[in-house]
Amino acid sequence: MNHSRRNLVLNALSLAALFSVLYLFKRYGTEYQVRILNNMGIFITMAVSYNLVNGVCGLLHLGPNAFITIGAYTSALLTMSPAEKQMSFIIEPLIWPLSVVQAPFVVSLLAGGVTATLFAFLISFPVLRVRGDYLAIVTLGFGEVVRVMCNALQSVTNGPLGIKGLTPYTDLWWSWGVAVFSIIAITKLINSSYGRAMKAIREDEIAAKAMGIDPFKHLMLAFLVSAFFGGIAGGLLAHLITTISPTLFTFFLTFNLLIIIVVGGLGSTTGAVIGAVLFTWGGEALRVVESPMDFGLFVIPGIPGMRMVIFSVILMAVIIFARRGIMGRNEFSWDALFRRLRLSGR
Amino acid sequence: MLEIQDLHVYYGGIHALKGINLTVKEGRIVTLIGANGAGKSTTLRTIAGLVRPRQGTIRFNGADLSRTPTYRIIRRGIGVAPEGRRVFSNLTVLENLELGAYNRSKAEYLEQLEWVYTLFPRLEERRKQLAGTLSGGEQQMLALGRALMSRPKLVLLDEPSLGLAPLVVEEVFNAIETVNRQGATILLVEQNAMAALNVAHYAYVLETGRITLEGVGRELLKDERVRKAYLGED
Amino acid sequence: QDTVKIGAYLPMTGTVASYGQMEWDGIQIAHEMKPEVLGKKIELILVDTKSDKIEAANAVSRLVEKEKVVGIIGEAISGNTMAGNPISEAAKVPSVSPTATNPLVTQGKHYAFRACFIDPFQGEVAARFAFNELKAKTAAVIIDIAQDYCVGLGNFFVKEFVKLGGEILSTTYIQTGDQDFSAQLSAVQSTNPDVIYAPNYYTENALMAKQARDLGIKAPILTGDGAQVDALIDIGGEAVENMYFTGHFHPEAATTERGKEFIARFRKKYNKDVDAFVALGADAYFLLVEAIEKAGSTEGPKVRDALATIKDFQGVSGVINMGEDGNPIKSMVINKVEGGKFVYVTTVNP
Amino acid sequence: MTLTIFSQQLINAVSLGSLYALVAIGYTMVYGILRLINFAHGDLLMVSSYAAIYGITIFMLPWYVSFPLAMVFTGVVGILLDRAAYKPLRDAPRISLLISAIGASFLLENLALVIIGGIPKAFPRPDMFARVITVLGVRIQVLTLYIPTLTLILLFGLLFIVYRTKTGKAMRAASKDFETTRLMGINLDRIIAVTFLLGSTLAGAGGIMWAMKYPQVNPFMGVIPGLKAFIAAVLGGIGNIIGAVIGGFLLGLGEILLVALFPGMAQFRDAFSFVILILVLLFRPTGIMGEPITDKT
Amino acid sequence: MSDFFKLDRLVMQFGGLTAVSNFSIEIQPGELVGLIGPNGAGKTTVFNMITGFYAPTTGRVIWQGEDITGLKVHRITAKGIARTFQNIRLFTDMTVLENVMVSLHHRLRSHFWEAMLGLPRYLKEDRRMIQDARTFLEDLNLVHLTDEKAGALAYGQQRRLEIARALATHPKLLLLDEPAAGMNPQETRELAKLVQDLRSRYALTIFLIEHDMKFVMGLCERIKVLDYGVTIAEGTPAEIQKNPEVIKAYLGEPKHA
Ligand SMILES: Nc1ncnc2c1ncn2[C@@H]1O[C@H](COP(=O)(O)OP(=O)(O)OP(=O)(O)O)[C@@H](O)[C@H]1O
Ligand SMILES: Nc1ncnc2c1ncn2[C@@H]1O[C@H](COP(=O)(O)OP(=O)(O)OP(=O)(O)O)[C@@H](O)[C@H]1O
Ligand SMILES: [Mg+2]
Ligand SMILES: [Mg+2]
Repeated sequence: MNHSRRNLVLNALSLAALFSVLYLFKRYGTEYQVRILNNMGIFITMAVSYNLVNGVCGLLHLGPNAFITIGAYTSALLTMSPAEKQMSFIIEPLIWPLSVVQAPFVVSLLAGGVTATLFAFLISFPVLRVRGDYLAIVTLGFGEVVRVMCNALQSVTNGPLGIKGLTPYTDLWWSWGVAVFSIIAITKLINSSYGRAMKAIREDEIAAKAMGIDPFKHLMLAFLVSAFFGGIAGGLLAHLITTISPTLFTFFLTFNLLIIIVVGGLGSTTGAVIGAVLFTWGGEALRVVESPMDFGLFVIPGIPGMRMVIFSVILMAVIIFARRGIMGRNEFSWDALFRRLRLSGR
Repeated sequence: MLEIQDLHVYYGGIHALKGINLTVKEGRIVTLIGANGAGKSTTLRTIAGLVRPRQGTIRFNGADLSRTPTYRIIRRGIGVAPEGRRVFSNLTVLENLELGAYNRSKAEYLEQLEWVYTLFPRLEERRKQLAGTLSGGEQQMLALGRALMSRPKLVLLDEPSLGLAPLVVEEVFNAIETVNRQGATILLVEQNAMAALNVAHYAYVLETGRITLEGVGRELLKDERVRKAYLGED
Repeated sequence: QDTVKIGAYLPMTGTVASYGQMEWDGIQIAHEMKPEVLGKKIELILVDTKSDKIEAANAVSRLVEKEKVVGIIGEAISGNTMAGNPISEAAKVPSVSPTATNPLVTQGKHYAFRACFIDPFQGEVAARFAFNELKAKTAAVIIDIAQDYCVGLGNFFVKEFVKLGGEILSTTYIQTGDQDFSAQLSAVQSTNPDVIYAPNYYTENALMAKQARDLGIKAPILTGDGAQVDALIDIGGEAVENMYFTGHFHPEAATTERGKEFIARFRKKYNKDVDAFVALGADAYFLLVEAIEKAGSTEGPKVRDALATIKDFQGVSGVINMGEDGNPIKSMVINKVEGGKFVYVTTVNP
Repeated sequence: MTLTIFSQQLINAVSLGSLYALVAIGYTMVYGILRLINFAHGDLLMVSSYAAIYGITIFMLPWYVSFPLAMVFTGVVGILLDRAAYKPLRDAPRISLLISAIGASFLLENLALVIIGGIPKAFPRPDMFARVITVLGVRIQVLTLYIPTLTLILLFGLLFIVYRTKTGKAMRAASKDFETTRLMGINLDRIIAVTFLLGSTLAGAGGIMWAMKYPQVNPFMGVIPGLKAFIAAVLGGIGNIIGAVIGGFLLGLGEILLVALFPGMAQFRDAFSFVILILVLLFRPTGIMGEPITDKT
Repeated sequence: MSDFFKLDRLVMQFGGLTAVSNFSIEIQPGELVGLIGPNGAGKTTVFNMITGFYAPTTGRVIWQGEDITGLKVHRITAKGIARTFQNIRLFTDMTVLENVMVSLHHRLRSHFWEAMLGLPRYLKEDRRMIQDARTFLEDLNLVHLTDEKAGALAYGQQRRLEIARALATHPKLLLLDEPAAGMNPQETRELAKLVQDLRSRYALTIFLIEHDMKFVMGLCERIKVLDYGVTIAEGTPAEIQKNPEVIKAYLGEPKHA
């Protein structure tokens, strides 16, 4: 009992520590550092929600980019002023209700999440009829369909010209606030009876059915929750970069998220967080390999593109070395930490 | 023929076999009995090279197997019917049997096939059916038949009677004796201690990774401890 | 400080890596030609964007905050430039994009400039050329729906062509990365247009021209500067003969001294002709350096003012006057392919 | 639409469909046996195309030498890929293998990007394949006749290997259960190496045909074919080689006919291939030729 | 005639193969009935039809007066029919306790958002679920393994866990598919006792498949024998043991060591 009390206090303390660090960065950090931290927060939200479907339910879902896209567009179209919209839509004007509405950022984020959820609901019927790689390709397909639609429906999305001039509402409080909230909410869900049902489906769907669990209902639940947070993350991303267009949301984004959660440890929320942090920070840190290196006596000229070569090699090495990712299916817990400390203390 | 000395096997941190010594003489049926989780399957898996021992040697006709890859071990003349049947569900019964004779010539294959069919007529009946749709018992027969297809010198059987109808259990044990009489040596892991001890020339009792008892099959049947622990008598 | 840092953020990897690589080639030659400004050495810093918006934003942020550059070149693609612009804008660092043609890129921005035409201008000129010079009364349009550049040119072409009294027989679409256009072309063929307007990048256009040839389509193909690349002739071979381009210059007869020197140096180093990406990459560099020189300072606002008022700038791609909103005003050259070479057809003044 | 135009479109469809089918059989072969979504398969097309180009331009080989050599080279690259990226993960979860495949794909693309550069190269298509013949007003490039023929030959060859030879049976056994396959005395690593050799050589053939039809080679040229092959393989039923061919043809047909019948809808072409796929899977959740899942309780 | 549980002329065909033909049976509340027959006779198939995994080609499943033929698997479970599997199907990467708790989930009343936000009603239910699950583990003598991963258990323990998990769905009818397979005689005897015990404690009706004749004959009140999908005998253990047809098809000549 007093363990759980202790854990509660520790959780609160670490949250306080996290937000103090964020405050320090916001106050004294460079825009570059803040930007990377923002990316981190947003990718954490995306990865943690994506992990719910892929890791916890065990579905190979390859279409999170669809939900992120929908969230981003919805949110962006809501926060822009009608005047700005009119200026941007130079080829075909924006259709009516969208052209005049404007909403506060919070509302737009929620709307982004809800729209993504609605879309997820609609596609869950065909998607959840199939399993395995069939599901993978169908979800990949939906991601592509959404991208194609964004190009084609110019009177809603401005097509490939994209939308620009969004107010940069996303700051550290937003990106990390949402990240922390999504981690807490999704962790609670995973650890609840609902989460157990999802894991049971992952382990053995036939047995799960026989134990009275409706796979469709629970997979749909995971799918929708994941879409909701994905949509919100999309809205945050849009208001961080301040411009969006369909090229932002290709399946490379999906691949990146998949890499994050698998390298972190598929099925582990902690792993998803670690993966997202490593990915967003590591991508920038690796830039050194492309800048010319001066060894005093001789200079190695930077080779553009080396970063991606090295990234691929590291990726393969990590996955070969740690087949189940960094965390496996384990989660961070204070109890485990203390056990570890006590053991090594002896 | 098979000689195991001081075998230690670990699964991660779990010490599954804690120094096993075991000998199988040519032409014998040797059985290995023990409670659930004692390490019987682990022993067979280690012989087949599916698990690597941390310590100890496994000699088969003089050669050390403990570092040899599985397929080479099999080619030396060992046939395995694994625990849980593990038939290739996407292949037909016949194709499963063919793979059992992977390293054999066509003629030898046909000859063995004939023989397996006489042992298990049900398999001939179902030869075109996908193995995945066989009933549990049929799959067990297939696994057994498949292990015999390579005309092995030593056959490793992991609970071959599991889930079989009484009549078939009898058939299986008869088949084991027949196979043995025709020259194959057999190492048999069984829960059905009664039947196993009845056919075995020699037996080992395994308890949590250690051999606690060994002796001639029928004699162990009379052993007090065995009767109590494995035959379920008061 | 003994150097002046100029940053470039370009797609050196990812789906549009070839644009970034071509521009970087141009920038490096330009740097060789003019390695100093205000008596200091110019240090070029390249940051890759992986053809991606998030990375583009990170890249500009890095250039501004970490490398402390005084001017920025990039990106090659409008969408990515729009992701980078707001950051340099906020930091008051002027930026010049070589090839971001989407009108939205500089719209409402103070520190954002470009070296290329904007889409409406090119589309309109193409329409006038098709109607007046090629005497086309009917046209078919094939647009790469995934590129803002192509959609922009296509739409403005259609508007102007119809205004002039021409008829658009069909508008059909392709997608970046598509390699098979036979269905679209067969559909176009059935309407038998006088001209095909296909304002797409060279990668798609080379294959399209080949397939059009194979299908027996004879109508001339008219396209934009994004197709005026050596590789187009390499790949398209005979099939691209008689393809018309709205472009910046023609390599055989550069209008400026700087252009002549640049072309010569480029040929010597790479043994091939200068194309639009290369030339515009170089011009973005020259424009920035010229502005710094003119401002006599590397302070952002001063350089910005100098850039905004550049007149009669002798660029590789022609003479540039900076117009409103950071968009250059320069004459357009119509080229065509003849005998496996780009040849000059005519000049259209703004 | 006149009959001539319609026939022309049909020819276009067959031409595209057979190319998809050609790429898909190599894809589905590795896919069916290792259950690995080999994202690097498309990139092997790129490898073989560059190899063929360099064979002709640098080593001055005639095409009939350069092309087979390029295919063999690609086969070897495939084996190396297996050794480096997949073999260490033999008993790892499938998803790790998938990530390794994505890593391998990124690596091949970016290596090509760094070494060769992103600017596309022209593929030296021999004239004999580029010829166009006209039949009743329908223009047919002779290549269009060669590709389906090659596809069918390779299809039957592959079917023979997989269903009639011992190696093929071992491959199919491996697709279900590595451990038990080893217990049959089968050298699993060799079987998998053979699988990769075959699959990659097929990718090599596909790459050369692709490059002859669309003679423009760049580091990312394999992405789209890889994706289409994936769709075709799933459409036909995972691991089913005949299914992959049917899937490939269906995909080509669908894409062309959509544009042919509704030219204004061409912008939805890519989405359309997925719509076909989703519709098929709605009625046949394991693809056209896929066996229903026989998972006994 | 009661409608507690009745199978009415069930037929199951796979392609050309008739795995089960015209299978009928009525079971009264509290009965313990055995189903035996040679391998491939169609026993598991009967279970699969009852629990909704297979939709019978023809015939009906009547449960507590209701026709439940063709309902979804989880619905049937919710109506009070639970089963174990012949090839153990545990959630191997979850703990023993979690395995059992999964079965309690279908009775959960709280919504997912209550769980997500950690609202009191859910927390209360969750605590109760843990307690419930523990009692089932106690009943099956598995408490000492509460936090082990199910996949790391020994075979016999896995079999018992399967039963615990099925019990936790709160069934009235329990279907056991070869519960004693893989157990040694000693363990089998204990299992028989356990089954008796559970039956009275939870007022269960039990229908079981088993090849271990000692187990079946000692436990069941009534036995049904299938061969090639056809019912060849039905009766008390004593009757069955003497039935020549059963001996021929299934038991073999009695032979005792
Ligand atoms: N893959 C594995 N990972 C971890 N532990 C394992 C693994 N396989 C077996 N064990 C453990 O090793 C011990 C011996 O297992 P083994 O399967 O050899 O037992 P057994 O005697 O064959 O039992 P049974 O009669 O149940 O088949 C057991 O405690 C088991 O939990
Ligand atoms: N999904 C299926 N497709 C085709 N045939 C099947 C399928 N399921 C079962 N069968 C066939 O139906 C027959 C009955 O199988 P079932 O599993 O019910 O046997 P069983 O009586 O349980 O045998 P055992 O005692 O060996 O478990 C078998 O011949 C089996 O091959
Ligand atoms: Mg065992
Ligand atoms: Mg059964």
